[in-house]
Amino acid sequence: MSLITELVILVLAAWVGIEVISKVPQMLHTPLMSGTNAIHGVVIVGAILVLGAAAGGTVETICGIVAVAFGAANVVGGFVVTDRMLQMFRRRPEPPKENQG
Amino acid sequence: MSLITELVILVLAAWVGIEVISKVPQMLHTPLMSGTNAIHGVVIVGAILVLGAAAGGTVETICGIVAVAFGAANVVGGFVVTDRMLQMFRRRPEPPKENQG
Amino acid sequence: MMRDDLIEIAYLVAAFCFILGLRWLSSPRTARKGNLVAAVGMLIAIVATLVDGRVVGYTWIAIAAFVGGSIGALVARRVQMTAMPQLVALLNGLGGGAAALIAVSEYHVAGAAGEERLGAVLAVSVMFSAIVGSISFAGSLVAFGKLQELLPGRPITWPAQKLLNGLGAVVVLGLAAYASFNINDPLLWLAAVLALLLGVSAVLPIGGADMPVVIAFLNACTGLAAAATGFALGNSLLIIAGVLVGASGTLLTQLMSKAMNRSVANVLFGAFGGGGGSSSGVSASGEALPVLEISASDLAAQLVYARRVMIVPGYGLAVAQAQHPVRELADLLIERGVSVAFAIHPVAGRMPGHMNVLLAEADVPYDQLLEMEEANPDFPQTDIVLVIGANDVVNPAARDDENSPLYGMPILEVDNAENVIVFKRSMASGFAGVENMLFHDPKTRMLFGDARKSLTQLVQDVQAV
Amino acid sequence: MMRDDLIEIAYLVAAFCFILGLRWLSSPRTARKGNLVAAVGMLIAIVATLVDGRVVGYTWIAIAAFVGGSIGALVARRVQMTAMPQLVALLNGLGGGAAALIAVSEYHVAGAAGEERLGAVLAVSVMFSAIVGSISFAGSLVAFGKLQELLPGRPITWPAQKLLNGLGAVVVLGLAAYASFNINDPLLWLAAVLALLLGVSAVLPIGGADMPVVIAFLNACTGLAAAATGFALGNSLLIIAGVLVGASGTLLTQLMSKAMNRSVANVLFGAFGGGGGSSSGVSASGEALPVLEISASDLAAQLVYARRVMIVPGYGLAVAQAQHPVRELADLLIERGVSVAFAIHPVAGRMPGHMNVLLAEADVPYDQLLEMEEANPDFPQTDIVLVIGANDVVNPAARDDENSPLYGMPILEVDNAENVIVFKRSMASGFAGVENMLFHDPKTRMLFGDARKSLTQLVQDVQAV
Ligand SMILES: NC(=O)c1ccc[n+]([C@@H]2O[C@H](COP(=O)([O-])OP(=O)(O)OC[C@H]3O[C@@H](n4cnc5c(N)ncnc54)[C@H](OP(=O)(O)O)[C@@H]3O)[C@@H](O)[C@H]2O)c1
Ligand SMILES: NC(=O)c1ccc[n+]([C@@H]2O[C@H](COP(=O)([O-])OP(=O)(O)OC[C@H]3O[C@@H](n4cnc5c(N)ncnc54)[C@H](OP(=O)(O)O)[C@@H]3O)[C@@H](O)[C@H]2O)c1
Repeated sequence: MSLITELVILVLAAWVGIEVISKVPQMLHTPLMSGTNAIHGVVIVGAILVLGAAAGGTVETICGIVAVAFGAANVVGGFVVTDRMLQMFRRRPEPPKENQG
Repeated sequence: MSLITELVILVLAAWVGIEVISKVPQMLHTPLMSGTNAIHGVVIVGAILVLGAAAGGTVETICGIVAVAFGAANVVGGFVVTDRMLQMFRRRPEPPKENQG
Repeated sequence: MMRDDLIEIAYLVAAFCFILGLRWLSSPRTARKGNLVAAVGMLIAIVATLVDGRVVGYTWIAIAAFVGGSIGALVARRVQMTAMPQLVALLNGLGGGAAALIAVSEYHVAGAAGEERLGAVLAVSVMFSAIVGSISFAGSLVAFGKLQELLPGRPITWPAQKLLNGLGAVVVLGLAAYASFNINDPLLWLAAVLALLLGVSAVLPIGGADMPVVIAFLNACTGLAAAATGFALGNSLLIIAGVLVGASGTLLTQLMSKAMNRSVANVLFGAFGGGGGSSSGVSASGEALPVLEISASDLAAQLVYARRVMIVPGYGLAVAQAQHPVRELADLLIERGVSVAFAIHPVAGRMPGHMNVLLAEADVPYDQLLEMEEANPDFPQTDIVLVIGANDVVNPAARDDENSPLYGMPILEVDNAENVIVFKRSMASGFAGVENMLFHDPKTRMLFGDARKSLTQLVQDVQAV
Repeated sequence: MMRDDLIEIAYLVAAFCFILGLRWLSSPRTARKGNLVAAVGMLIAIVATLVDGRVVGYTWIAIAAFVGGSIGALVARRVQMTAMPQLVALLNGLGGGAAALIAVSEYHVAGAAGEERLGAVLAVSVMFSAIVGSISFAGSLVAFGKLQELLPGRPITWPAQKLLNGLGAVVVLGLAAYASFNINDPLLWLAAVLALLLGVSAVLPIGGADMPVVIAFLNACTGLAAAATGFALGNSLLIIAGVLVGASGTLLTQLMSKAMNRSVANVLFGAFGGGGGSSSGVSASGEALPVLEISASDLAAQLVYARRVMIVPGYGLAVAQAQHPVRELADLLIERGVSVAFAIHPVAGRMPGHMNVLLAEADVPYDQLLEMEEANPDFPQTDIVLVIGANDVVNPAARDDENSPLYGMPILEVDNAENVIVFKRSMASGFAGVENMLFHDPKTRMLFGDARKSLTQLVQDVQAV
């Protein structure tokens, strides 16, 4: 993949990101933050490549172990806590009783 | 560029397209149609490559000439007519005289 | 190497310009700038391609581009705003044709290079863009012909039509598959010619007033054909631009079908409706229902004493080219202190947003135009609604009559207003061929005659009051 | 070849899942499903990476992932909703650290392979992700410390701070540039350690209540570091995911700064404000202004006879963990026929949308929550506003006093209501350290004390009425 192709992907992804994220309502900004937090845990993919390919080198092994652990904590923690928050968001159970209009 | 990279670009571009175009108000749907029309005239790029590289082959030369002409008409016509339409869209000149509220 | 990188960067910038241009179309304030940005992007892309190392001869390019560009510019400057659907159809066809021609010559080049079969990606993309491009070319030209009234607007049908079209499609696909494995120019030409015929025979059975949907659909097709060309040439700009157009065409096709309360399949394969607004006229029931008329001078007197007037323009206003007199009427009434607004139904006119362009041409400021959702709550407070050349979009059967083909289509609920005046030439039905009970409503008065003539008369009468 | 293609396709699917997941976050109805889709995307990406031919040893991966994942899950399940900012800071730091470590080992691998200098793309991406990742790691940990009150919340400053930080940044950049041309592990380690120090010394001078902005900013940084890792590894999934996070962090940073009426630069470099709501308290003017109090029992009597009550929760409510009693109060009042709604300011609480999470935790249905724009027109028809642990977001100086540092910040205009009751512990000022004239307004009554205690008392009193 050439650098410029990577830049094309970067620009398109940034645009999609801005459009999609500007649609998230204020109400959900905390889950948005923890959710995107989980998504950047995708560096675990890089960490796995580093650690898995480490041909015994100490530097790569140590860096890789820590990076995989960090990444895993980031991913799991992020998605779990976001889910915990989102499951609490509920509509009013019964049809509206006109208590706010 | 590998096929899968091209697919990545395709998916991202489609997503951007849907997000961006669903923001265009009904009022501007005719210019939207003529404007996107002009944009698909970008095939002229392919047409130029075909015609410019034609090493004398009759098929490529004829196809290329017609394709470039078609593409050019598509591009120029599309952008010009869209501009003509859009320049007509104006707000009320003076501050509102309460004639519609 | 260095040059190729710069070209790639130019393509990236061009893609960015296209997206930004479309993004700026989201408001009439920035829309013109958006179109300009997209045009600049196109210029960048073309210049970048011209300096590509593979391009060696410039003479033919210059001649072809000059001829094509001039014709495009000329037509675009001359065309009437009411003829916009035709023009869009024409331009769309050209793009589809160009995509198909590129595919044909890519195929030829592969054959000339001594290859016996195409690789999988090349095969799919070349065949897609050859076939879909050809269909789009031929279909768009037929749509152009219908809208320009070179061809009859009514659905042209013949026996076993769908079966024949289906067979044709199978043959084309089979040919394309075979041609991918056995490179041989005449095979692909045959497939392309058959695809052209298929385009013609797919669009002929569709009624004239459905052409806008067909055009939006073919617009999406051309976009996807351009994207396929991008796959064939390994060019990311063509992929991005093509897909953007594909998305736009798809969304517009869906939107129009939804506003007409029909499925996309029903529009494209339904052989529905007449030549657009001038058909049938036979009352479904046959009963003689009361019809009350009003004269222009009586209406003029009523109008100047009204507090709030709403104008509902429709297809007939566009046909009659009555946008200028209607604007004059609105100005006159506003001068006299009447509150005037326009209510625009999403499928009023001949293509989506067309009514807005026509009114903008007549200098109606766009903040005087209400969309359906804004206008409907206003009708109960409206004294007089002027329904000018609109019919289906105000037909209460869409709301009340479960058996009507219009049932479920959202309408402008003009019958909630105090008085309704309908401008049309006869009691003929609209595009959907359905009787309109609004015309027999006790609060409705008909003002028969060509909309342009009636409005010109009305303007004079208002001035005289 | 075949396997690599499948892996690439899996990455594409994962990227699609991430985008779709974020898209579904646009409504609370689909948000949970969206988070799940994103998580599935992550799983797909991880599995695809595990089957990558370059991955040979699994033992360490399994151990590290198990340990990290368990800790992550444990913390995420245990954490209090009020501690969400800390958790997000911590997780963010981990991501940044991982990105930096990957960069460091990529650099080492290049050196071990005998290369003397990095190619341009690799140099920029490795250095970017090493430095930015390190800054994000250290900065996030400091933010965590401040929020968890392991570190003092007030701005920690020292002489020539900005100068020293600036110098540090120059040194780090210089080292990174040099290290790109002369591969030598200790050089990069030095640069990374300096970047860690820079992260610490950049965040220490920022006040505790500004930490959410810092976290959003560092979130964007981690995202971009991940994207840089993607460039280094030639992995499009990392680029896409990283950029998505970068976009989100950037938008949230801007949004918060705007809601606080300050520039992003002012927040990040301003050393502004106190430890978050518990500072100063000295009246700017020094005059003794009138303050009227109310008792819980009097308020209870008033509340049950009110027609419409609006509750404005703020930072203090979150600190006092008073979300459950406030919900109980609302339910009791609704039972008695009072109309109750919550008005949520965009920066109420400790991070954007935090108030909504806290109220959702206490089972307040989200359709009872009004955003600022919806709530403001309602205050004139409101009998009683309960301002609970909120201060700056209801300070009328933002609207009236051009000299106030808050001037121009959009506020909840509670002073338009009939009666205002303010729940707080003292006359201390809020985060911005500005006196609030609302507390001296003749229509305002103060209910002093910890919000949780006051509300529990109030609930009892309402039950007793
Ligand atoms: N806009 C789009 O995107 C789009 C796309 C596809 C289909 N359509 C369809 O087109 C229709 C549009 O609805 P509509 O209410 O605007 O139009 P309509 O229902 O087709 O009715 C138009 C009316 O205008 C009258 N008319 C025609 N020429 C006239 C003239 N010169 N002066 C005065 N009146 C004239 C006709 O009656 P007389 O013959 O009695 O004068 C006719 O009843 C809908 O059925 C819609 O589904 C629209
Ligand atoms: N949400 C965000 O994203 C975000 C991000 C960054 C900065 N900020 C800033 O944070 C501030 C938020 O405004 P705000 O009105 O919510 O809060 P605020 O202005 O900081 O005021 C909070 C008030 O709560 C009171 N309080 C504290 N603990 C309490 C307790 N246990 N019981 C009762 N009251 C208590 C405090 O007064 P006492 O000490 O007298 O009790 C204080 O006046 C704004 O200035 C905003 O710019 C918010």
